Amino acid sequence: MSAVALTDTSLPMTDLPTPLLELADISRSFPGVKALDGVSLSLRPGRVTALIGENGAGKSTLVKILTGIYQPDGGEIRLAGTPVHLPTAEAAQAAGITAIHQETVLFDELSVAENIFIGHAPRTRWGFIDWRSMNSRASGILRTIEADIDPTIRLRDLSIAQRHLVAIARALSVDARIVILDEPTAALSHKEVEDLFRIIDTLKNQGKAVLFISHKFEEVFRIADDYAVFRDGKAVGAGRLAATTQGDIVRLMVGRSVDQAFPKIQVTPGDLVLAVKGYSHPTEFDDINFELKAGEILGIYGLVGAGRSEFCQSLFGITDRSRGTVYLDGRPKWFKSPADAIEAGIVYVPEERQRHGAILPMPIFGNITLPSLKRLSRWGFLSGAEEFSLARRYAERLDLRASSLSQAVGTLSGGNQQKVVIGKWLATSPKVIILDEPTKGIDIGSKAAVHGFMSELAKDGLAVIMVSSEIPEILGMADRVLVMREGRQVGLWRRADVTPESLVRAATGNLGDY
Amino acid sequence: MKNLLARREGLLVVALLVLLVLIASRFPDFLAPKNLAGVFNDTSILIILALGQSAVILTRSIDLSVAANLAFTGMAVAMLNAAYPGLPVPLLVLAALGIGLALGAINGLLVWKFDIPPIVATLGTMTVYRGMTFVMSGGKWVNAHQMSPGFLELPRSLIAGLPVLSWVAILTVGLAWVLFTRTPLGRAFYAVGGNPTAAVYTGIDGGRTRFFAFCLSGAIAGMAGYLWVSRYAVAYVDIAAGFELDVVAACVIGGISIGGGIGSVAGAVLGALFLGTIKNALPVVQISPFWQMAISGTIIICAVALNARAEKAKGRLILRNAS
Amino acid sequence: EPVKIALVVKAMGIGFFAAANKGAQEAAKELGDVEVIYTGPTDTTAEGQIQVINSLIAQKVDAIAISANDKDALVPALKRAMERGITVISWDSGVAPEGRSVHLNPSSNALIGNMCVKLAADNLPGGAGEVAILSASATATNQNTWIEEMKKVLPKYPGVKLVTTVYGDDLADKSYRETQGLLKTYPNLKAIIAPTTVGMVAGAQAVADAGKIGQVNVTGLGLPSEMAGHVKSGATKSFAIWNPIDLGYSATMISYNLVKKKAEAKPGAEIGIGRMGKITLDDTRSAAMSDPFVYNSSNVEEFAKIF
Amino acid sequence: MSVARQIPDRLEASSVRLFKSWEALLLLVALVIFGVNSLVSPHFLDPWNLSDATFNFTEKATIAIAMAFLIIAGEIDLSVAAIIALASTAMGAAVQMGAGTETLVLIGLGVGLLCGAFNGLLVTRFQLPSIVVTIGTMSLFRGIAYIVLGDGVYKGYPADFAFFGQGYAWSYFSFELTFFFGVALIGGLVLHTTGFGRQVQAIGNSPLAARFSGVRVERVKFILFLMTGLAAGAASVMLTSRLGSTRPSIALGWELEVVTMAVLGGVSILGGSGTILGVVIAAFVMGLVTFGFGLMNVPGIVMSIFIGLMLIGVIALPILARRLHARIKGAR
Ligand SMILES: Nc1ncnc2c1ncn2[C@@H]1O[C@H](COP(=O)(O)OP(=O)(O)OP(=O)(O)O)[C@@H](O)[C@H]1O
Ligand SMILES: Nc1ncnc2c1ncn2[C@@H]1O[C@H](COP(=O)(O)OP(=O)(O)OP(=O)(O)O)[C@@H](O)[C@H]1O
Ligand SMILES: [Mg+2]
Ligand SMILES: [Mg+2]
Repeated sequence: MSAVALTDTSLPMTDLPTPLLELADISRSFPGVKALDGVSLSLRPGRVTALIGENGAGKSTLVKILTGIYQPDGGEIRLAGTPVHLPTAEAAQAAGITAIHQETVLFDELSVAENIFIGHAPRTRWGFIDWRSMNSRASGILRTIEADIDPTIRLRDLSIAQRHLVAIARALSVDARIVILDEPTAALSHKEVEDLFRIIDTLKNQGKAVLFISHKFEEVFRIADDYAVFRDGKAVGAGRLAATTQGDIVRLMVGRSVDQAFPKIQVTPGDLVLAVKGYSHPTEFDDINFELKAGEILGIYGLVGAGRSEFCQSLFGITDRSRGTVYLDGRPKWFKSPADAIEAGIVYVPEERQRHGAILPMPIFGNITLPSLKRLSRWGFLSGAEEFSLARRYAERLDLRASSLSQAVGTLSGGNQQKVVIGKWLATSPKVIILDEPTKGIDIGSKAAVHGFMSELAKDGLAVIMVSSEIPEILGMADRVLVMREGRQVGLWRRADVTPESLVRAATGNLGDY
Repeated sequence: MKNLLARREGLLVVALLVLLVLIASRFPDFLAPKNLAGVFNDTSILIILALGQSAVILTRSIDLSVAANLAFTGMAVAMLNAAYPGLPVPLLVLAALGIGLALGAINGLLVWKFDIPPIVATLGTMTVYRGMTFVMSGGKWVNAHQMSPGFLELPRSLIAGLPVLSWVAILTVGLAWVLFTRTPLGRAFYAVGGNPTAAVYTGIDGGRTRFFAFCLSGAIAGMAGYLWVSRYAVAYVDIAAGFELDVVAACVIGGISIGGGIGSVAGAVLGALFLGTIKNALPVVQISPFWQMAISGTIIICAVALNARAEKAKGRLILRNAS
Repeated sequence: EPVKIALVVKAMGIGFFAAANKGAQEAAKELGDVEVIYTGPTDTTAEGQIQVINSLIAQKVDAIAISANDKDALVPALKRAMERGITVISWDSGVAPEGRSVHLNPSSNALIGNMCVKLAADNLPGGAGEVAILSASATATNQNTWIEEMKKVLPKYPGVKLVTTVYGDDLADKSYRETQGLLKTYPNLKAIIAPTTVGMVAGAQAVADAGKIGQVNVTGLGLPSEMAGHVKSGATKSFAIWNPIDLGYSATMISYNLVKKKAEAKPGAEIGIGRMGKITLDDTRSAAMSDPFVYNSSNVEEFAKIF
Repeated sequence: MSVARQIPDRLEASSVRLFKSWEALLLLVALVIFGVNSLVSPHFLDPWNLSDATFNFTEKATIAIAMAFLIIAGEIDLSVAAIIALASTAMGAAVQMGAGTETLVLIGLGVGLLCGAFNGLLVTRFQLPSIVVTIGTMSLFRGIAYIVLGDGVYKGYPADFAFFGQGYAWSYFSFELTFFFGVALIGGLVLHTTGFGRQVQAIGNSPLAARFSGVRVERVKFILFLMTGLAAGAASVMLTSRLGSTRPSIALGWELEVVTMAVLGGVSILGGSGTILGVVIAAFVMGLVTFGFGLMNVPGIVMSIFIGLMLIGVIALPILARRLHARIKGAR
């Protein structure tokens, strides 16, 4: 481990620098929810504060208040002791606050340089945008974060990881005193996370105050100095990380202790369900082969951008393949659309929950019954009672937290949205379920629930494919592991035969980078 | 050449050239510089309006009220001119800009402050503005002899061999280019249309940006109102009826994506020129008037299909060594 | 109870029809017990006129006098009006005989056709040259009839060489463009006949803008108030029109007489039209009001003040 | 907290939801207009007059029902009026060849279907934005009608063909009105109580997520374009029958009125939500307004000002009310 992760236990609390930014008694409500309920928080110069909390605890809402996107209903924000008012994103920027937001906030059609500078582009003497200096300054910033990206190309031509680098560059383009990172590592690979931590370290050494939001405890303990925990919109604890343990924080977060061991149940695999032979796509992936039995969990590991999602989506009928065959229960199948795949018994829990997984404005029951409508209707007509009873069955089985079955899915927290998506598929009684990064951006409590659930599904005889970028999750849940690199299958091992190191080596194709 | 064709604008230039060659094969004089200048002059108003409309479309909106705005403003300045022939023409041009701007601002406010979807808001104001034109004029025409000579002369007077009307179009193109590429507002049009949520996070107020786009489109429509009325030397309620669809079509042919965030000034101008050339050429090459409508429909469909192909994502190409 | 006569026009906001309304009001005043309802759709569509007709039927007007946007499409609606006891006549632009009792042509179609060609021929330098027709929409009944008539009389004018007919759809910009097209395609064009005001106005403007005043004469049918400027500029030497005031006046008179049963709508019948004298119905129960009147620089200013 | 609780189906009783709904607001507007009209004009309450008045909107409203589906699915069809023209031209041509009434109706509906299929193909197969595609086909379809018919006219429709646009199904109920009610009833049932309807709503809210949930998005959209084409074909049969003749300029500008009707009926132009009941009420509101103004001989263009204002007003009103409500609550 590098030196960054060492925390300074020698410093007593009183010796800490005075806070650069203080939040006092901040509240913010949305129709039906109190997202923030009188929270207080301090950020100190030269220190990284980790903000921890379950999905929907109000973390991102706080970020949006600090960056001028939302206005607080009450409370005070003090910058270096003086109260400030942040009515717009511009005002926040002017006050020296910058953020990498949880959602992508980039523009596909604009150039990289413009993505970095939009809103505060350098101007010429006449007030026009100075493209030349914008491009050169963008190159400069990209160089400092060792990103090899041409600032003049359009963003849509970049990979997901490169986009994240652009988002980071954007945050750095503002001369800020306070840097906020809202789940910045969710889509990054190990190496990129390391790079990011190096940057955070530099920021810290420059005396900036950093707010770091993550659901991943290893990261929090590695990079952060202080912590603050939110629960249901309230600040329930804060202090120095050196003086606490992971278990304490989890208890603060969820109000109880969570058994974090992966609840993998040993299952004797049943019959062969799925066989994939020489499955290829002209540009995205090539020659994927594996077999899967009922009750088995196949983990697919790889770096972000390795093409795992592309492969799974193709298997689900979203995109074409060019060669290869899929056998389901021994018979060759070819799915032209997800509807075909679902009919055959293959379902897919997508990685991008909000975009692909759930229809956010529609109610819970409508989402859950959507793939089962044919089964629910007589003469084409739906029965409301049956719809609700089906939805209720899965909502209860998954312990869904909602005020009613007619609540719009978009108003649920991330973990509960994921439960709706899984429930929707279980209602179709599938044979194979593909879960693409099922716990990405999900808090520790919900994560354990999803894992518990996956085990149960396997026990019930489903064949499970789980795509994950988290090694502990792969090692904790999968029976076998398939590793992909740059669209190709580099290996397929039993769990007993792999170690974290061997997985990383296979995924990166290089030795000793971990 | 390959590079040229890869860009939408390049494709359009080629299409325009092919079109000109086709026309010339039946009517060689069409390519005479004087005639081409005439076609450009004729298309000027469409070009101007297409530029205003593209600002709006870039922000993922649409302004269906431009033609009604044009009619109202045109009628208003014509009536002013008829009633007070002494008013200096520049003042009337300013008035046209101002009235157009005000009508555009109403659209903008409806969209900004009331969150009414642009297509609905401008569908509503389209009928309202046109109706107001009727109410204001009482259904009466303003005719050539009621207009002052200065009022009628301005767009036709020649500067360096080109009529002022053409110069206005050229100037508008230049200003629009500077606005779209060199100013924060112009870039905000792209940002708001490209990704509205992201725009909010970068400190761009989507509503206000749309408002300005509508103001721009309105002011331009107002100016076009004056130009139209003085060009054709008559003002009545129905002028330019249905022209809004031509304007939108010009933008679409020019590759301004109806989904917002994509497009260029050059594209809008070329789209307008393409449409304008066809409208001008059809009577000249003596295609039966009954064929004109079907031909322009086919061209719009083809243009959309071509643009969509150009826009299609290339895929991610994870397999680096696959071509 | 005054007699309610609805004067239904092609569309509101057209100077010609506003003038006709003036005449109708004049007739109403003269008759005393008449209420004239001046109405019409927003744009020149048959569907719009049917909507208007429906509301007139509902109001139980006594007579409908209509200038039709479509000769045939209005027939069912007007038939229904007649079934409900409403007197229906058409004027200016006619309705097929089964949809009305009487049709009042502003002038005889033959006379109008002849007049249009004559106006062009009279001003042809040397009495010979190319002539084109700029019509309104291709579906306008009266336009097409007149164009037919023009073609019939052509042999009488050997100097007139008709080259083409184009359609400006009664839109200023389209008519302007079509005129430009004509000027380009036929460099030797000497005259343009536009039997519609919008066409003539836009055509004259296009000729003026092309710098061809004196070379190409734009003539046809139009209102003095709308044409005065172009006569002054010289783009139009002369043009013709019947008096729309008289037309509205006569239509009202005919309707009144039919409602009051002072006249009968059958072939050969005579109907009095007040100060305009009387008309005689032909086999299709139509009649012509009067000859078109020619306007030129000597009289246009004076009439421009009236209509 | 961890005790399993029963999640209720809904929070608000259906009566409360109904009361707060858009349809309630519209119905109120319709009643007010009805009341004002009957006060202002003595001719308004005559049943025959009211029956006549429905001819002003039934054809458009029939299309508006189908259009509502399309808009809810996030698409639009601006070519409907042109489809009417083309279908009518085809029927006219068939009459010249001596076709009988049944054949004519089949041809009208068939051409509508074909046009709808053409739109649907362009939109779903080639992934083109429907608003532009149908601006194009709007010119194309009507253009073909002009090519075929030019300045001519088709007439001489068989006598019994007149029934569709001029006949009465039962007492005051014209065939057109009855047909419209039938279409609305079926449309309402399909949209609100069938799986297909649910899929349409899902597509409108998020086409991507709907596809990932196993909805055959392209197929559903294609069917909707077919339906809209078919409705336009039916409207063409009725309008042609009512006019008894065909010219290429028939039904000019109707597309915007049809869209206005749907939007006024509470169909979200952004897709995802809307009800058939709303569209039906909106059709009556527009019909009553035009008829009422017509009785007072208000020029049509002034009516259109009113409709335009109503369109903006009815959409802005709930937003204004919500703001006002929030302000009052904030002040307390
Ligand atoms: N614009 C909004 N409208 C309505 N409710 C909202 C809105 N934004 C947030 N909420 C609600 O406020 C609460 C807090 O949300 P927030 O996004 O701050 O959570 P979070 O802590 O960032 O969660 P996560 O870890 O999933 O990112 C949630 O219940 C959320 O549903
Ligand atoms: N450059 C890009 N342009 C467009 N979409 C992208 C791009 N990169 C990733 N995506 C999409 O974002 C999603 C997640 O991206 P990611 O890179 O994680 O996917 P992947 O490479 O297919 O699979 P994985 O990361 O799971 O191995 C995928 O659905 C992918 O289609
Ligand atoms: Mg968050
Ligand atoms: Mg992925």
